[in-house]
Amino acid sequence: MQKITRDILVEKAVSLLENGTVCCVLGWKKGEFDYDVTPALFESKEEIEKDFVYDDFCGANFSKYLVKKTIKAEGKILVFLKPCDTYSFNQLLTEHRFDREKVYAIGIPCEGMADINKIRAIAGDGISEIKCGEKIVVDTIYGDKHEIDAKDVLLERCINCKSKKHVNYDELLGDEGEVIESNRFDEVARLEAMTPDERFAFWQNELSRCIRCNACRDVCPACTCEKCVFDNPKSGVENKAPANEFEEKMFHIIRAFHVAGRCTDCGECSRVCPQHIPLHLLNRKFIKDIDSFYGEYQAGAEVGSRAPLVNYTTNDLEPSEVFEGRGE
Amino acid sequence: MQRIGVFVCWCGSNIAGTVDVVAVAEALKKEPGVVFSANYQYMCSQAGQDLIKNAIKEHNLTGIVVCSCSPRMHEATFRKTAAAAGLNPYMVEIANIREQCSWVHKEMPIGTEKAIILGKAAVAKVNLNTPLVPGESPVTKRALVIGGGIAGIQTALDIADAGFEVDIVEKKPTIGGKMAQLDKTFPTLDCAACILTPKMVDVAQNEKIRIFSYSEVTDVKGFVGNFDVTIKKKARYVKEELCTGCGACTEKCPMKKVPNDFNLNMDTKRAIYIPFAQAVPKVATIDPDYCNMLKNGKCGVCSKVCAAGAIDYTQKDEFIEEKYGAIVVATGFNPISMDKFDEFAYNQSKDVITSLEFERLTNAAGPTAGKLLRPSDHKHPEKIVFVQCVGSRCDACNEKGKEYCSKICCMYTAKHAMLTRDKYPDTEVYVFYIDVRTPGKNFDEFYRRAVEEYGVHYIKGMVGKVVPEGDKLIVQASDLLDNKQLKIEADLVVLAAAIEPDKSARPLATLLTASMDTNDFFTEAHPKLRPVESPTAGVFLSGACQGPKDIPETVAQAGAAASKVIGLLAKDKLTGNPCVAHSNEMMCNGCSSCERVCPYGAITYEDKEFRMPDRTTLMRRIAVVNPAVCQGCGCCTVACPSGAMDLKGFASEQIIAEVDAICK
Amino acid sequence: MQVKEYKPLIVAFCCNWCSYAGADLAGNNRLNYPADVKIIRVPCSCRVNPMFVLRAFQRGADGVILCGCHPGDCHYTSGNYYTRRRMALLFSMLDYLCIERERTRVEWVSAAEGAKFAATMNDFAEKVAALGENKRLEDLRCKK
Amino acid sequence: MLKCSYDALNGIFAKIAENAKLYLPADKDGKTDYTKWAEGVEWSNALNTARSPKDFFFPQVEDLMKFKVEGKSIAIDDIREESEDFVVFGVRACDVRSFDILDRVFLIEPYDSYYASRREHGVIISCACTRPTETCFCKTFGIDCTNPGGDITVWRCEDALYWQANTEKGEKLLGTLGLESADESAVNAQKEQTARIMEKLPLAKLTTEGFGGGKTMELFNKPEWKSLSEACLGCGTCTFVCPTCQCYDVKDFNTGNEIIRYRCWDSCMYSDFTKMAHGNNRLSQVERFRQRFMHKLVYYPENNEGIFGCVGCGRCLAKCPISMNIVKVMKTIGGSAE
Repeated sequence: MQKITRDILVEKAVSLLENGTVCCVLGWKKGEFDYDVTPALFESKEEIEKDFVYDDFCGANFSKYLVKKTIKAEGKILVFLKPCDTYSFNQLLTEHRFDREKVYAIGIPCEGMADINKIRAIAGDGISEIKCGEKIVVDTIYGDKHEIDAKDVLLERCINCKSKKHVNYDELLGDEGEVIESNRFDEVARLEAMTPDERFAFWQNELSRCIRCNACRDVCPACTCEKCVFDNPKSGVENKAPANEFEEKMFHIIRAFHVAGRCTDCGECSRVCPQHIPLHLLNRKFIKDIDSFYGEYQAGAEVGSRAPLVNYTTNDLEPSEVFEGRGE
Repeated sequence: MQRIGVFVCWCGSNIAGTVDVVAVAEALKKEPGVVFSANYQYMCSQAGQDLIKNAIKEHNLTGIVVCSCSPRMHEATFRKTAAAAGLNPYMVEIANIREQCSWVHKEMPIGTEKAIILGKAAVAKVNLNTPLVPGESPVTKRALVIGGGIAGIQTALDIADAGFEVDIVEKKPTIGGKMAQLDKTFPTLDCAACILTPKMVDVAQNEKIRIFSYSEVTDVKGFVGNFDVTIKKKARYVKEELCTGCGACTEKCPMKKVPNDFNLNMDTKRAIYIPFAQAVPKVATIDPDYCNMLKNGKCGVCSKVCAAGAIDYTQKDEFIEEKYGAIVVATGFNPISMDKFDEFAYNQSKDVITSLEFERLTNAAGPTAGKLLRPSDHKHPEKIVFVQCVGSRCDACNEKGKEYCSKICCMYTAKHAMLTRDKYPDTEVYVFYIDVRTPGKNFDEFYRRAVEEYGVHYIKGMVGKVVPEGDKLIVQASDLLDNKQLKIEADLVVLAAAIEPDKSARPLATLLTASMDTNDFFTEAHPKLRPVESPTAGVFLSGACQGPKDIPETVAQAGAAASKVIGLLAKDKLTGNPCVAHSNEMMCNGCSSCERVCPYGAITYEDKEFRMPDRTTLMRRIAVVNPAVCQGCGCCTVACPSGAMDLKGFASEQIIAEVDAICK
Repeated sequence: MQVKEYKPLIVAFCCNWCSYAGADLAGNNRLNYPADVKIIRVPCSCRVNPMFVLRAFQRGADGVILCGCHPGDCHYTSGNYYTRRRMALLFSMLDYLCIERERTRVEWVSAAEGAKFAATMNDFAEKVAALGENKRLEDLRCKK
Repeated sequence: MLKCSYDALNGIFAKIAENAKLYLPADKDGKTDYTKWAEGVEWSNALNTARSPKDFFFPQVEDLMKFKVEGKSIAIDDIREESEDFVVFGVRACDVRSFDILDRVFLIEPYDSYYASRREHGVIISCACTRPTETCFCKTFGIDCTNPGGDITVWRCEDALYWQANTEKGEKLLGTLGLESADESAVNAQKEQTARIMEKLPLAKLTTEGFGGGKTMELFNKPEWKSLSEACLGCGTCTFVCPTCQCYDVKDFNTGNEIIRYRCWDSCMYSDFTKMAHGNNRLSQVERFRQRFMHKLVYYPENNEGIFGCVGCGRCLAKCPISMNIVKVMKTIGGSAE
């Protein structure tokens, strides 16, 4: 359950909208069911009061929307940012992707978001109602009722939450949290410890499911290119479908490389992948390597910080030393 | 579609010995775009080049591939050949089938196969080549010289002499620099003032030269040919244009106890002062740290005595923005501080002095009016010990001094010793040295005269300690040649302090994006072949800011730097290397990744309005590469995630085409 | 059918100022290395995009090596420092996806190191040959 | 009507697999997808697969031909694979309808011989639904999930699996399996039970009212398109999981030695969809978004006797990264709001 209620956010949004501080509000909109929340741009008090939600299904990170929405907006946009969203927000500012002056950012606390796939695995088909309270209570049309501990159905990124701290905001609602010592690299380490054949099989299996729908890229706050290399016939890597294993790998290697040092590990790619490919394990591999090769670096922690791939020291690790002490 | 000609060179038997050149030419004929193919014994010969020229004309070739030696050898040759036949020189690609094929592979079939593949890669690349035209940028025909010592003066005079405008920025109230403080100059012993001050006057009178004295450079923007420089004119509280330099104020100022830095604080001056009689500009300056009027508003004497009405207590620092085509750094040197050298008792005894202080003591315009008197009791010293290499040639681990040789000390010490003995034959002079280094015209002769004609005691060995005892200085030293310890009761000890770059050089280097070595000397573009240029285009080096130098060397380098500047300013336009980065503004995100990796600061950003396909307009931040500054490394092309940044001549598509051709 | 002897295909990206000159020097001194090594000249090692490396593997290369000036000697002052970071991360990622780590290498070769260039290429070609054909990052469409 | 026991099923699968490749839904890593049957592959109980079975007839990537260019001559190599016979087992009613929708696109002039060949060689064995889920709305489009069609239909009843052939192709295959005959009572009971569940589905009342041929002018300029598409990322998830999306791009891949001409799925949600020399047809995401839904709900029925281009499988409801979908569009734009 989220500590901050929908009503507080609605009240805030309405007052800022009515006093003219902002011209519109980026928020989560009620869906058809209790879990299919959609990001939406609210422009009136009525819309907000009717459809605004904030519950355990508000995973969407709004930072990226600011790139396009701030250009069009007449005034400031109110955006609600969970702690992890603020890192993406900062990274986009570092890259000059939107005008900070056109945003009114409210930091809101987050207790972790629920993964509907995990709920479905427990509750089965025909979910008719989900109540997010102390427990997540799920009813189905088949008459089943499940009381689920929210901790058991968290999104992967929330299980490994790296920070409850907001690194950028104009106003903070609720209490400020701390940066957390997470175990987010454990899974990467587990893969690293596999034999090459096991690991090869693992990735082969995962990446073979890719349908190149580009959801990972299109949701990624680090992927804001005007023209993506994968859409550009002149880039040499453009393709609309993964024709074979090579193209599956290439897409994900290049994508991870392009966001390396800029990826804040917000986890949106894995959250939206329709094929449930653990894409965060590619991004985290780069983050883990960067931390161990060049010192810890959290993209988005500070506006204007120099990303590791546009930086160097004269005594950096040599590529030949990457595998030293990492036996086969 | 290109019309490509392939020219396979035999290089006598160098290539033809292990590569079947006929087979290569035949195989490449089948490649897409190739309409002509030939082989010849020596493509680089006149006949070979004529063959290429004729083929270009006859077959309307749009690009050529020469399969020959390394492009490092003859790329320029064949580009000229192409240009002579009316083909853009950048439509030429070389397949290196000699150094990287025929010379490293022994068997004909292997060499031939590889040569064909290398040829195919070059053909694949040429297919994607586009004619390149070097970018042009205008040149502002004015130079800036930073530093008004002999280096800066000479550079400015030489540039002005060629008809170009020059500005000198000097942080002190007068130009002249270190040379103005010297007495005589080695090895000819002419008086420094006699040869320097006429040059200073020349500078003042030259219509092409402006002097910004008591001024500093605070900002530098732009690039070769087009620098925008901000100069801070510090408030001197005297209107330069009104001051006649009569000196009335400097005589009447009641504040008499201002340390006189021109005389290395061995005497005092007034709070309003003119550093020395021949100062240029000869204008008074008020030292705000001592002036009562400026400190607490009480006094105003100078203003009252100034007939010209030049005094202005309200003057403020003034910032001037100027454009320059070239910048010469001539920031010079200083002796290092002796604070860390306690063993020589520099801070304990007034009679332990540095060589530059000695210069002032022997200078007729100095604190003692040229009489050699001890600073402590103004007595004539009867025994003088000179110590060489104080802080020079130290171990790398020695934090006190410098590793390098300061170069000028051996000669000026010989000069000091000789002049002392000449003027005061009753004075005993000892010189302690590690080595005496005298490589220079008439240098060794000069040193030998000091020893042989003037009876200076040269002792190989280092002084261990100087202990003040009563009015004497006990110098403990070792004589390495006689292998004995010495104890000399001296009246005066003169330390040949190492020299180091002026402290203002480091921040200036940052402003100029010019590189420096670990000792803060500016680095040259090439230590042997481009010794007066900095790696930053348009920035030149003159004098001791680049390394220790004596006056003749400094003047020589000043002239060399001037000639480089003149060469630059003589051009109306600069043409650059056309193989530079270029950003496709339609794809650029303005994310700054490219800018951050650019070593030359060639990338800037601008907000540009775009007309979108749906007929709306959109303001977007985009990267702009300055082709005059870009050196074409291509680092930005990889930093750019969208691929908006590409490198002309080495475009991603071209490199990928080469990869494909090699792998197929 | 005659079994063709396996020959690895190696793409070497060499920077114009040091390594390409080093390769030329190897030629001047007639130092042998396998003809399987094909050199592509780039202005600086920092011009090499990871996409080029993958492209080479896609098109059938069995090994890819980047050669540049020694750190600190870059003609463009800092290009190879960026190369060093980019390739360290890329190679680590390729290893993570189980592309054999001996198939990729970065080596600093100066213009004076003709012998080092030849020795590096001999060694690299030998190691790649020992691995056999690149099966883990191949595009079957590009195989003959 | 025929039936078999669940114990016998493995043997029956083996028999089918003797003459044709058999694909059926199987679970792997918590996900269900069509898998080539082999000994040990278990038929999944899941309602439906993540990827739709349209891949069998219209694969995401399909090589069309190869050609070599030398000088001015082009040598074309027909690389069409001689399609093998295959059987897709366990297809749900919604997906069965999708083949009908695809047929109406690919089997009219210009006739798509690649698709046709695969259709000819494929036998579809459908499976009636018993546990529809909240995202199901096949009924909206007149699909009876208890009577899914295809060449053969199976009903998964408690006591046995019931089989019925619907086409000649189906009869032929079913005849080779040696199943015992059965009465229809168990199947009928199941149908009734499922029908009752269908009534309870949250989307049971969703209708196509307000949509269909002839509604173009009425719907095209509705202002709601803007807010509906506001958060659309422009990714291709909905189109790629959709069993009826049939757009493709034809591309050439130069291997260095030859050129492979192939086609692959494309998405009308992409900004470079059907981009031509003059630029893009649809310049903004609103237009692209509108196109997809107008196509399914207006243009397609206009050209196909009122048959809608959506089958209500619910995949896009489950997979859209921002949870925008056809149901939300229908409720906002059409007349079927509760």
